[in-house]
Amino acid sequence: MNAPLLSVRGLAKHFPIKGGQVKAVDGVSFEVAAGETVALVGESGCGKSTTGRMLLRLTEPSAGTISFDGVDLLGLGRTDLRRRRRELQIVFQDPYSSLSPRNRVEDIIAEPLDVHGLCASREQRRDRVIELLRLVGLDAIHLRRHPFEFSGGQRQRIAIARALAPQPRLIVADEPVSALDVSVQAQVVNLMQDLQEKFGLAYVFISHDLAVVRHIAHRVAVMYLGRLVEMGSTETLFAAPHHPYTQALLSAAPVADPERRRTRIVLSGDVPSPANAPSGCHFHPRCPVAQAVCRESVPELRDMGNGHMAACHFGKPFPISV
Amino acid sequence: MIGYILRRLLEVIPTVLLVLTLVFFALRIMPGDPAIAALGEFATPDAIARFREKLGLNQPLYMQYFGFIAQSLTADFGTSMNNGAPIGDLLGQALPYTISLALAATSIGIVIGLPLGAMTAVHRDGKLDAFGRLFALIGFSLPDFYFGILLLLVFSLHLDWFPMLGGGKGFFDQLHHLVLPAITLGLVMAAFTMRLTRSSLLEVLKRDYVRTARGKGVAERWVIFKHALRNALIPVTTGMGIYLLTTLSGTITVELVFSRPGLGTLLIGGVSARDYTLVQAGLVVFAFFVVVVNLLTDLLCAAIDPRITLR
Amino acid sequence: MNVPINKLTMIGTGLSALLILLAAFSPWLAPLDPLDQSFIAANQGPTAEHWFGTDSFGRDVLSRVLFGGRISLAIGILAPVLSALAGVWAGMLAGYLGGWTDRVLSRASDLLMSFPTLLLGVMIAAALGPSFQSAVIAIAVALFPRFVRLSRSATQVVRREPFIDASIAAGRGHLSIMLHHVLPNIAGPLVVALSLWIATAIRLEAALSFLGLGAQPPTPSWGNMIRDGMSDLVGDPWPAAFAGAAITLAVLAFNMVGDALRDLLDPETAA
Amino acid sequence: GVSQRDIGSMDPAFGIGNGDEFPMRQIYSVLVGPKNGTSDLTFANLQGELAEKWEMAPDARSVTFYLRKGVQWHRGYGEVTSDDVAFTIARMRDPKTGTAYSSNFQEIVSVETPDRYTVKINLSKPNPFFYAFALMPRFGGYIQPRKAVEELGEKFRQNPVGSGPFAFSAYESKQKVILKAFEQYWEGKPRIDQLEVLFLPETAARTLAFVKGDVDMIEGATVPGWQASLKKQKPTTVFDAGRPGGTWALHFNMTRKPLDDIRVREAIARAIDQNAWVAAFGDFVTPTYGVSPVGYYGALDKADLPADWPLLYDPAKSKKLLAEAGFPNGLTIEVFITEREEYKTNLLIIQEQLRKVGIQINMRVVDHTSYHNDIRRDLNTMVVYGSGQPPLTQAVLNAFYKSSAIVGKPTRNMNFSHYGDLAGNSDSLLEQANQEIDDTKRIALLKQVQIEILRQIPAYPLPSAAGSWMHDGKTLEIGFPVKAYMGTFTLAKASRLAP
Amino acid sequence: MSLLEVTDLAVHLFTNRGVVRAVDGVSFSLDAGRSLGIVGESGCGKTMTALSLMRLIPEPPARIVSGSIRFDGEDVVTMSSPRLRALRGNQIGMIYQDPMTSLNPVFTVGEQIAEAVRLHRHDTRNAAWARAVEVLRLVGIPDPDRVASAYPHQLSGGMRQRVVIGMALACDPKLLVADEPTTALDVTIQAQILELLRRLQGELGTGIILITHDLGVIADLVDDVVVMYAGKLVEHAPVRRLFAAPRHPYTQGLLRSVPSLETREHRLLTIDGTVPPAHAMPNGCRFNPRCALVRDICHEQEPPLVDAGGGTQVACWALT
Ligand SMILES: Nc1ncnc2c1ncn2[C@@H]1O[C@H](COP(=O)(O)OP(=O)(O)OP(=O)(O)O)[C@@H](O)[C@H]1O
Ligand SMILES: Nc1ncnc2c1ncn2[C@@H]1O[C@H](COP(=O)(O)OP(=O)(O)OP(=O)(O)O)[C@@H](O)[C@H]1O
Ligand SMILES: [Mg+2]
Ligand SMILES: [Mg+2]
Repeated sequence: MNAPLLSVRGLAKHFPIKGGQVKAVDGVSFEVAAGETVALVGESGCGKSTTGRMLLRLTEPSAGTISFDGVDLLGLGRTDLRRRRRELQIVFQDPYSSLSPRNRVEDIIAEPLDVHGLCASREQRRDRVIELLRLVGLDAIHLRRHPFEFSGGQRQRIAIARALAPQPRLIVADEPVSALDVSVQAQVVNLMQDLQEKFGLAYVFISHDLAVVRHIAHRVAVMYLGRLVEMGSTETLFAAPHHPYTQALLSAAPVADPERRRTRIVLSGDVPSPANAPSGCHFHPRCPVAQAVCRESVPELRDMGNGHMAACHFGKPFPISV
Repeated sequence: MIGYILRRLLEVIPTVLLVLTLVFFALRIMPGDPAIAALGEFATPDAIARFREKLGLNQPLYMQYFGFIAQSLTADFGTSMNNGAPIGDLLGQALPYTISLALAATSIGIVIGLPLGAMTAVHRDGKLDAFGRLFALIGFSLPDFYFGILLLLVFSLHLDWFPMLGGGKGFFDQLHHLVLPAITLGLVMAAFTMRLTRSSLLEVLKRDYVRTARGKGVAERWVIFKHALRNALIPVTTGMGIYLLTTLSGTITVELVFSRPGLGTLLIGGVSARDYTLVQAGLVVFAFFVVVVNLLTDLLCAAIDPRITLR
Repeated sequence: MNVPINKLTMIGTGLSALLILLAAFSPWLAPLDPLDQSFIAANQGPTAEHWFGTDSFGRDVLSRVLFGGRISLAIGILAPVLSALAGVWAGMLAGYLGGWTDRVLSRASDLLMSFPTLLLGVMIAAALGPSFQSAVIAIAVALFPRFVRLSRSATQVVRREPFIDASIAAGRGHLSIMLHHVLPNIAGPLVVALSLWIATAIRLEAALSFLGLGAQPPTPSWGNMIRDGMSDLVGDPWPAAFAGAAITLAVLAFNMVGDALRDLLDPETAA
Repeated sequence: GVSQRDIGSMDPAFGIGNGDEFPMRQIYSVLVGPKNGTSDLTFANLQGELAEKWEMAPDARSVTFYLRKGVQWHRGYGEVTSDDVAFTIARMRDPKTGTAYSSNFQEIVSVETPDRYTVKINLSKPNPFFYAFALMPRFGGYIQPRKAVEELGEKFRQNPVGSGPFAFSAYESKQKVILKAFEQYWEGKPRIDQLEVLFLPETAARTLAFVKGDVDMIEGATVPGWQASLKKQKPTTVFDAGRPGGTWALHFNMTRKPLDDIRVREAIARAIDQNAWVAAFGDFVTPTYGVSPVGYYGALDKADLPADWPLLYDPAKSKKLLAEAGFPNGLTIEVFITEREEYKTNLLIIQEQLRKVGIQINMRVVDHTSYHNDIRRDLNTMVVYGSGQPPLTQAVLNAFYKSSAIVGKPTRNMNFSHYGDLAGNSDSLLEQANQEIDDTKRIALLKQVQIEILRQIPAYPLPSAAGSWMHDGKTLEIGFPVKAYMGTFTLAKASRLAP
Repeated sequence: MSLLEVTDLAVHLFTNRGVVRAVDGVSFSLDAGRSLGIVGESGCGKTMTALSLMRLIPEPPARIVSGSIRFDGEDVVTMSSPRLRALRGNQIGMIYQDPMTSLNPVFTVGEQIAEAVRLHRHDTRNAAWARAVEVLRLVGIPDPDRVASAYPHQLSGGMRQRVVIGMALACDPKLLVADEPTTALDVTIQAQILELLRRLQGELGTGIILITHDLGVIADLVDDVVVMYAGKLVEHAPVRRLFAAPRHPYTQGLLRSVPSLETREHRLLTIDGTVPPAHAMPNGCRFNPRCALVRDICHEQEPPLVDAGGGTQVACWALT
């Protein structure tokens, strides 16, 4: 792949709370090339959304740098930032709440166009919106409708159309399909892939559904309690995860086939809260291979060969048996 | 807990200071002057000047202000500008009447409004519901002073069941005097409580945990009174807390109609006589009430709902 | 929608509209000049000539009730609307921006909240003189903190919705977001509250008039008609009774509209 | 029941409103006063209270009072002596006291107390009516005990000590004053044991309480038809119309346009029909012809009016005058008025009458305190003013038409019309009348002054409303026919009738 | 005799916009110790079916308009309410879809579990509490003594879900109805819960009805599967058979849409179109607008459920 479109270094977000802080994201670094899909996976609350939001500066990072197309995003002033936002868009998890319920589809999709003054006339605006609607598989008859008149999958398409409107180069997709049914989910995933091919879009695809990720991502980054624990190409990661957490996660993901009951690694205990994360390696209290050292020192993200990175003191490849 | 209460009570101070500042300047912006009010229409300019001097009203405004704030902080309310009576005494006489009226009205509001609200919610859209909602609408529409006068006409003038004037002497007599004013305000409160309870309970009855309770085999009565009502009470408590303050304000007209002593009578009289000291002190007391009512509401909510922590 | 709500809605809306129309067209509808005094015909009960009787100045009560509606309804509608205009913005700013803006605005509205409404009225009337304007200001100021609270908390909810973030991401500025996204989405509960508080305001106008603070003679308002009528309630109960009935009717009507609107805006009951 | 919200003070130096007067009259005594139930201030007809005997020097420059012996102060403050009288006069006269009535005492140059029971008051110039200004009930004439005033200081206003038939017993702010019969009252202990004066500012509450019988006596309301209706509800009601009533007038601020034009003033005057008041209030009001109501010493009666009198009702003439003054289509005048019922009612009736000739009065209501404040700052265009003056035309003239009383000047400032500086000046003629010893001449002079003044129409005298009180004839007997205002006599002779 | 026998169940919702036939003629049965999965798209009537088993559907607007639900031979539909109450929480336990909202926020979880125990076993307060603690231990909650006196908001999602499961199990029910018991949970926690259910079934012989739209979970846990589409039962088959040889076009489409963990297709297969709105169902087969095999009769008549061999029953004209 070519030079990275997006490059994130040491990104962190610490939310102050009563009597301390939540280290929602704690030093995350990764890159996304143009036309590439990087998936961010991990359990609920591990900091995926926060990372995604920081990429657009919807949440201000506590530390780190974000460079987009060689420009330091965090150094931009308000107007420059707003202008830059044209190239960076976001699609949210929840198709029901990410569209303003009072607006009509036309206005929703045209919002980025209006804000950036991308349409000279009403006709041009309408034409562009219709074009976008067609692109996501909807029709001009939907222009004057309100979001509630659409199904979840259709709404997600509208959200995608809105994100596409200003012709961005990168879209952060924050769990765009997790609220959808399998059959609808497939439609949206296909659409995203088609668009990528057509426009050379890059995605940061946030999800905790491993099957979907497996399907759509070129590379995968696994997060646990605010930190990256493993990162590599999709093929390698799914075939031979190094980090015990990734291993457990993959094994626990249910497979829709009763013939192939897999040996599951059933972890004990709940995901701890990031407000009082365990010392050392955050995963150690639930880790089946934890040693004393895990409690004390934080494992670095190390290259395990082929550019596959994992953050485990003892990490070794673990082919998922079926 | 005690620490929390103390801390909340300490928070009164900035509020009261703000109220005081506002009132201080508001009063002085008003046209008219305590001297004319106190000395009457025959007062000569000379007498007025003397009077102002005695009360310190001729000092620069900021001097008056700081003197007044300093005095307030030592809880020294001073004497009435109008008639020289110690403000502490005036408030001491008036407060019990206002408090008892507000409490009685609230009790009536709860005793009638809560069960009625619960019943109408349970029998939603039935006859009882229609009746209850109508009651609430009408109760809410009657201007309280007019309603008060009608009560006076019927129950005091014609039937002579209740006295007409004043606040009464001694416990039972005071209670006797309290009935009509309390009903006047209480019925509005009941209407309000009923509406609030009804809508809150309807909301709660839709919740999943009510279904969970039914799914356990809990009898319907207990589903409502144990599982649902307690949850419904949280918004009701908050709403009634706010409404209690409105009721306190409503005591003003009711006190006038029933010629009852109380804070309202005192304050209205104070404003019309430009009795700065009296009005200032009265509003401090009122601000204190507001804080106490808010505090009680919060305490009550915390007692009802374990999710609410007192910090 | 089930029948009782439907009926109530229709009755309420119809009644509100009727009252407003009657008041608006009172100069054409009123049978007599509401200011015309006639001491020979004073303190009469309903007759063929004076359907609602006459007051102590011999003025026609029906005409006064009709004209009184202009003031009472004007205050009742104007004050909450003014208050909403200011309060909603303040509440949106507080709820949207949070932080210091929120703290200052919330404190200020709490402060106003801790003033007894009627006393506020008394003070404003003392400062500006009792009048239509004073009553509007007093009621508007009294309602202001409620609008602030309501719109603030509604805004806080809307602020967390992803579509706001989506709009920020699209590059919209904050004020524009408040206008384009927050306001339309909090409008529902606000409109409901507005209709309820119109009812409250009509009552407050009456209470202020009772204290002698509302619209001033000879202009009739329902509140001051009750007040004036009350001095001779036994001898000539008509002015107060009809004005009282008018208030009750108006409050009832607006309350019904409010109730219905609330049900209508609740997706569970409306659909 | 009185209409006041509260009592200001029970120190006579600071008593003000009508509500204060009633209890104060019961607590304190005057040296001499009008006969029970009357308002006749003629020297010869006075009735002694603390004074047994009194005489005026022929040159009207001094009055001597001989005190009744053995009259006691309440609460054991001893006997009433000439020293107390001298003390009272000194106290009232001293500007440092801050009383509103000190100007009434300025003519006194010295007070002699040759013995314990004799007081001689010397005046700076002849004034045969001096006593009527200074020493009558209601106007600071109550005698106060030196010992109590000095001992109690500030507390005296809340703990008054007098020598009247009822002694102060208790006071509840904004609620009531309780008075108890004074055992040692010089006329003997009153037959009523206890008096409660309730503050009932709400007319409705006051009326209902009276109808129900919770109170025996109330202050009336100035609402048309109210009295008739009360009589219907409670046939045993006795109306105690205090006559002559208060002085009411509509003062024209002659510094303001268009009221600087006498034609406009006359147009207004000619549009007002006093019979409207009579229609509304019945015989409780009486038309007024001069500056003072009929019944006042020196008042003008209808018969005294010249043929071309400009204040007579004549709407056609009124319209003509308006046209002449350049207002053929009428005009609008902005006026503010106090919230008080009696003021508003008067202006309402005037407003309605003026409307008929095309004069629109826009009224703005302000609260009572502001009203008093602002009219004295010359802010109003037309001032409706009513007050309980001593029933003497001189008093009214002094208060409203002397140039020294023009608003803004540091005296009593109730001359709202600026008469004296504008439209004419009658100060010297008035002074002449004030000092005239001969009765007939004095009355002639007074009438002459009034005609001279009113020809310029600085004010339009409004019908005089009788002091309006009522009591329940079934339960209360005052003891004599009441023809005077309630605050001018005591209830020493009153008795409760068996219900 | 089966533990549960649902025959021709129809639940309709009477709303302002018209009647929603949320469940329309569904039949299935379950034997003790067996488990049945119900799958289908969101809104197809799974929850309504589950709730009607205990007559917990929201009335109004919902009403069971026909059919019978025989539990142990007794018909739940016509049962008296005291009898129904004796059944609820005792013989039939229910795990609700959303653990966050199914627990009453103002009572401790111990109280909420003990309530059912006291109601049905007439235990003393202490005995019921002891049972609550025991149940919490059973569902794998560490330190159950402490957790029993905690309020719901003090627990994590996974713990709350376990509390809900514990509540359903407190009286050792013969039938456990689990409505999407793991949708709200992370996969690693989900694995724990599924493990737990499997264990319980083995140990206590409880019959389980598991509702989910996660085919992975179905494949993992149940013996038989019912597929629903728009209120209709379209296919009923043993689990292996269903995955191996789905018969109904909808079932086939559904299975095809699931992305695989192992392989990576270029495109996912989808079912065209969307579920029609609830109050505007097409005539005949409800799937007809989206079906590739549609014929005339599909627009006219509802297909009956017929045996398709291998234990599979299917409702499709194309297959008859
Ligand atoms: N504004 C905030 N204040 C305090 N804590 C926050 C805030 N926003 C997020 N957090 C915490 O930060 C952590 C990470 O949140 P984030 O939303 O990024 O997780 P996530 O991986 O997207 O989870 P999910 O899969 O549930 O969406 C969570 O524990 C969350 O509670
Ligand atoms: N209160 C209600 N009013 C109107 N329609 C309702 C109501 N509750 C449910 N429905 C409708 O009934 C149908 C069946 O709903 P049900 O909850 O059983 O679906 P489900 O299969 O459990 O869906 P999910 O997977 O989303 O939980 C749906 O179409 C739904 O829209
Ligand atoms: Mg997230
Ligand atoms: Mg469901």
